Amino acid sequence: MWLWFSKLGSPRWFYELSGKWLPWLYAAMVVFMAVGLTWALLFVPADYQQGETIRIMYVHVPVASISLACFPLMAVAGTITLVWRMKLADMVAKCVAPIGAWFSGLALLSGAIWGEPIWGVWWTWDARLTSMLIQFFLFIGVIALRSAIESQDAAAKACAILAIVGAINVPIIKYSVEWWNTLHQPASRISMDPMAPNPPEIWVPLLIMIAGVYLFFIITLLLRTRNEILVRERRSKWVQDLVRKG
Amino acid sequence: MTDKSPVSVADTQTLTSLGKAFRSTLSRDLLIAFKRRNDILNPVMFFLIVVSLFPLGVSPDPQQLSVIAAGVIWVSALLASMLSLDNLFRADYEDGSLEQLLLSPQPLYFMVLAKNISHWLVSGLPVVLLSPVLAYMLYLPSEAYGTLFISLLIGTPVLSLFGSIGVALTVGLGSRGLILAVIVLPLTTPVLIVGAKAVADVSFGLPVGTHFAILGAMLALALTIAPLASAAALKISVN
Amino acid sequence: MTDKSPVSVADTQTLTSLGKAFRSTLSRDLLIAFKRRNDILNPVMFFLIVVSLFPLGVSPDPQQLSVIAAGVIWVSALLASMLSLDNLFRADYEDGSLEQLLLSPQPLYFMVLAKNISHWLVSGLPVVLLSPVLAYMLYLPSEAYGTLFISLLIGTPVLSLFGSIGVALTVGLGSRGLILAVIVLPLTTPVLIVGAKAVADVSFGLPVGTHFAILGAMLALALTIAPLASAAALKISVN
Amino acid sequence: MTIGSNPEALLEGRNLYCERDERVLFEQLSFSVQGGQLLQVKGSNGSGKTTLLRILCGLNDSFEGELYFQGQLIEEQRDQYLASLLYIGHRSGVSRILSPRENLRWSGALHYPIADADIDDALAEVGLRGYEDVPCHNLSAGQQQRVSLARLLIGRAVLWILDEPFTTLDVHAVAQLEVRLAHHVKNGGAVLVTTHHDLKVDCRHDVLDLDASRVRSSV
Amino acid sequence: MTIGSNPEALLEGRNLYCERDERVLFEQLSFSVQGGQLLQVKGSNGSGKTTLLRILCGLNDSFEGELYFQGQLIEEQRDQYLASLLYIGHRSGVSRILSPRENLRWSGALHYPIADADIDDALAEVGLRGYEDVPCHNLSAGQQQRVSLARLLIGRAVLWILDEPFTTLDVHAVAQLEVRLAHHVKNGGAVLVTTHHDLKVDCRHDVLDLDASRVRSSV
Ligand code: HEM
Ligand SMILES: Nc1ncnc2c1ncn2[C@@H]1O[C@H](COP(=O)(O)OP(=O)(O)OP(=O)(O)O)[C@@H](O)[C@H]1O
Ligand SMILES: Nc1ncnc2c1ncn2[C@@H]1O[C@H](COP(=O)(O)OP(=O)(O)OP(=O)(O)O)[C@@H](O)[C@H]1O
Ligand SMILES: [Mg+2]
Ligand SMILES: [Mg+2]
Repeated sequence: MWLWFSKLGSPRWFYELSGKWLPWLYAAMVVFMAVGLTWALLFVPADYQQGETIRIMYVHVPVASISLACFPLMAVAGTITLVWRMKLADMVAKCVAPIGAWFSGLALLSGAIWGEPIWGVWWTWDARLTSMLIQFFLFIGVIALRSAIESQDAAAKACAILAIVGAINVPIIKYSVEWWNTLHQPASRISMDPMAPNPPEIWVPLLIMIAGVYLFFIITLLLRTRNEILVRERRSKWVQDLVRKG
Repeated sequence: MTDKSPVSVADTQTLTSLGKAFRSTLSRDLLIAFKRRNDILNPVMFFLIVVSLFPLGVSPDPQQLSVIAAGVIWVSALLASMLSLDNLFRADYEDGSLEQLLLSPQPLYFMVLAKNISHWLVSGLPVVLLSPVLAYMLYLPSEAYGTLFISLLIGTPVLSLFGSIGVALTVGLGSRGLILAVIVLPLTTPVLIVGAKAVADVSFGLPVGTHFAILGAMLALALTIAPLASAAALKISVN
Repeated sequence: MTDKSPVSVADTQTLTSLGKAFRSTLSRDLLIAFKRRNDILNPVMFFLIVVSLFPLGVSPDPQQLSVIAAGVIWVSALLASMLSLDNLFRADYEDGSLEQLLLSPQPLYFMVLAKNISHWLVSGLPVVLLSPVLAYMLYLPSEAYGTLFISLLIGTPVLSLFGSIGVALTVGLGSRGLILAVIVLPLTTPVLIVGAKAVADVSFGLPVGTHFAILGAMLALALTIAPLASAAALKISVN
Repeated sequence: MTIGSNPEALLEGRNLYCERDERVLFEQLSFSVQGGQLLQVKGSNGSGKTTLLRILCGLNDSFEGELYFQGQLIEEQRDQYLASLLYIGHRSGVSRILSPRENLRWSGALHYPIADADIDDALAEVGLRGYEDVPCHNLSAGQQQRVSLARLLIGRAVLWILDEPFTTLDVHAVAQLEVRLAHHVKNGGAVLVTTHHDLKVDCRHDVLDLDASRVRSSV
Repeated sequence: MTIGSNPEALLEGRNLYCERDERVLFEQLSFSVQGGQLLQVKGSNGSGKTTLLRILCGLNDSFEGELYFQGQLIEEQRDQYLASLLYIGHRSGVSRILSPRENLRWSGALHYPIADADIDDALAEVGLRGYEDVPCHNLSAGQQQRVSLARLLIGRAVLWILDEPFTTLDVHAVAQLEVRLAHHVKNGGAVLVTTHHDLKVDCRHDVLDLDASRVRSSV
């Protein structure tokens, strides 16, 4: 177990292993995305209330749900960085932050695009939207801190601390924001929970899209991390061999 | 040259006791604040000025002001406490006192706590004390004064404590000012929400016990983790 | 050792021309800002965060928000531009570059102006560009967008220019952050009042030509006197 | 002087390795310093003296290798180690707002209880009589450095780690500090010091040359 | 050396008086320095060397007395004076975010147009080849000082005012700077310098001792 753990910590091992995985992941993603997108765009019946705009859901929901996973992931990676000083964990943490920010931004954007036809506004101070906005700010904070600190080592630890403190805070923020808004304007909100009353032909493609976007997320993360590994280990022998080979 | 007995490896028994070191750090920071005077005056002045910008920028109408009063006062208090934080470790970092603190054999948790307490006493407390005056100026319903005061009294230490993590993380950076706010403000939104909501609710005649309980819980959490996180962050920053 | 012809007393003909020195200072400051990156990102993020604190503190009700929107955006822009000012001369003061600037044979008015322009480009302009988005989020009536944008475009340089006087006066002080705000905010309230009023008036369908004229006059005034005052203040601060 | 393992040594570094910005500053660096010894760390600008001293204090942890205090790993007994250590770095640790007396009162009290009279004695000895209550930002560069050095007189640490303590001191103060260092060493203390000037101390004086990355004995 | 009025002198101070915090630093101080002369300002810590140099540059104006440049009051020809002056103080004037090259490009361009090749030459000469593009906060204390001193190589000023330029420099760099100073003086330049170390320059070298408040010739 311990051996496995420290082996996982080796960037080189990770680089090689992830290199083996990547083609499979690509293939799986292409399949899921193709099936999910065609189904969602062409075959899902238009909603009787929302019309064609229901199709935005197949982007919005996966993107939003992934962005929620990013902060905990970053905090876990940060904890590993602080406790075991594993370099790989920090590389992952570093790469998750911008992806998290992007996905939060995309969730906001796709939500806004969806909101315009449904609610008649691009933006409203609904609890969910607001907590997503704050989470977006938190990601920006981590990114700003990382880019402000010159020393890589110090940046790694500083961002780890911020990620952990932030992760403790994310549920508090979410809870407080929900509590704040539900009391203020309980009536005028449109339900965002269409899962329950909907038939399988709506949510099966959704599940497929979620899987597809998750794969996309994992691939992006792997690619970024592999790139980071090469940059940080550029002076090590195995990277130079790699470069020389082609 | 004062002659001394030959030196020997430290006898940890004779070290300064924790209580004494704590008081020494606390009183040193208070002394610095009093010598600078600005440290005490400025947060209050900033609070006062920002709050008075609203009648100018929004509208002097009592009706409208009374609606936004609680929110404006809380946001301004948040900003004032955030911006006064720059003084918390910066000067110590630049003149090397921070290194000395980190190299002292005293537990860092308590040293950071002492600095936090001193900072709150000179920058948070005056803001709390001034708040009723501003509440009056913004036509806050008078039933809400007590709640505003108490919520700020519990809430501002939380702001200081969370803020100090941010300062500790950024104290070594050349550029400053806004990055602190960008890191810390999102973290402190729950305090703002609960605090401002307590005041708003009490104006509507709703009970506010839960709000205070939540704020108290936040304070307890902040007291537990914030000094630890700040201490860890300081070690990184001097590296 | 590079061998040179014997030195002699300066021939002022061969000095760097004013235009070249101006561009050199401008591009140096922009380079520093780009290297730090945060200098550009943080004012905008701060602006965005502070504006979103108000719905949290006040109320998410569109009706109420639309009333305070103009005021909140203007106050937040004022704060963002004020707080980003700390970067204007501080680092230069601490590392001694400011002394070098004061000892250069170039006219100080233009050197300070170059620094001001660079500062506004990286911190004021992004805020102006983002303002329509925030106006939307706070439900500002859409007729008022244009006015908000133009009033900020004329107003924020005035804030930077006046602010730079305050920075120049306080750059030598140990404590920082809030004292700047306390000095400068009162100076800049006229800009806030006129700017916010322009936006409010246009929402009511009133004409706003005069407001723009006043803002323009303020900009002209600030361009004339602020760099001179800052230059004088800098000389005092390094003393 | 023994290189490598040495149970008698007060402070010992073994196989230290450090790189910054992809430049190796030192590798396989081993040294030790005992009570009754002054070790001068030498090297050209940028050779890594400051970095080494900060590593030894625990202010910098981006290095590889082991550090021992009295034969035990430092990380296992950090409190004990800190109680025996006095560090003065490039940054003087003197608050510019406080007066010399107030500065010493705090930095002294962090370690050992200390009487005000001792503080005044120490200040008088470093030539700051009459300046006890002047805020430090009104002192000249050398006077501020003297405030910082007064800590050598009030502390009870056995191990001193000093990074260029002679900068900005005038000739008289330099001589006085050299005497003080020798005095500490003769009383059984240990001193690790960097300086570019030609150190003249009347005690056991070894040199660790970072340009050569090995220890030579100069006395 | 003539004391008092001297139409030939490059820089001359007459009857200077300065007090700080109610302590008189110097009074009735007169001195002059000409092309081809190095004047070392000496004095114990806190005697007012830094204060004097800043007064001469115009960075400090709380003094009494007259200052002449080439026989004319400085305040009447400030631009001409500044164009002939190069000052390096306790604060190095090196931005920690910029690289050495970018720093020199700006501080050079404020005075005279300058080619990038000259900058690189200057940096190589102060031993910073390979560090041209490293941000200065990644340089050691002595390396930052070297960046600052590289300005001596690219500038064309005739009068150099240097406040403790030798701090944190290693032995080799100290010797190199001494050669550089002598070179400038022999080419007709003038140097005003403070330092606590034992300055060895091969040129006309006078001393202004602030402890004694009068000028003695040492060479
Ligand atoms: C800027 C605007 C919006 C943001 C930031 C946002 C954010 C989110 C978030 C965070 C989730 C949770 C994903 C998860 O739990 O896995 C979500 C789910 C969802 N959103 Fe949005 N949303 C926005 C606008 C909208 C709009 C306009 C609609 C359409 C009416 C909508 C419909 C949904 C649905 C149907 C779900 C899935 C339900 C669920 O998983 O509970 N969203 N959104
Ligand atoms: N900012 C200040 N305000 C008031 N007094 C000051 C200030 N700076 C220095 N002094 C006082 O002026 C005197 C001279 O200081 P100065 O810095 O000129 O000394 P110096 O000769 O350069 O000393 P050193 O060798 O230590 O650099 C000192 O006694 C000091 O107390
Ligand atoms: N903050 C930093 N980040 C990265 N590298 C640094 C940093 N500080 C110093 N360095 C590099 O580490 C090397 C050693 O620096 P250090 O300060 O230890 O040198 P030093 O021996 O103390 O030199 P000096 O005699 O100039 O004080 C230098 O080459 C420098 O470029
Ligand atoms: Mg050093
Ligand atoms: Mg001096």
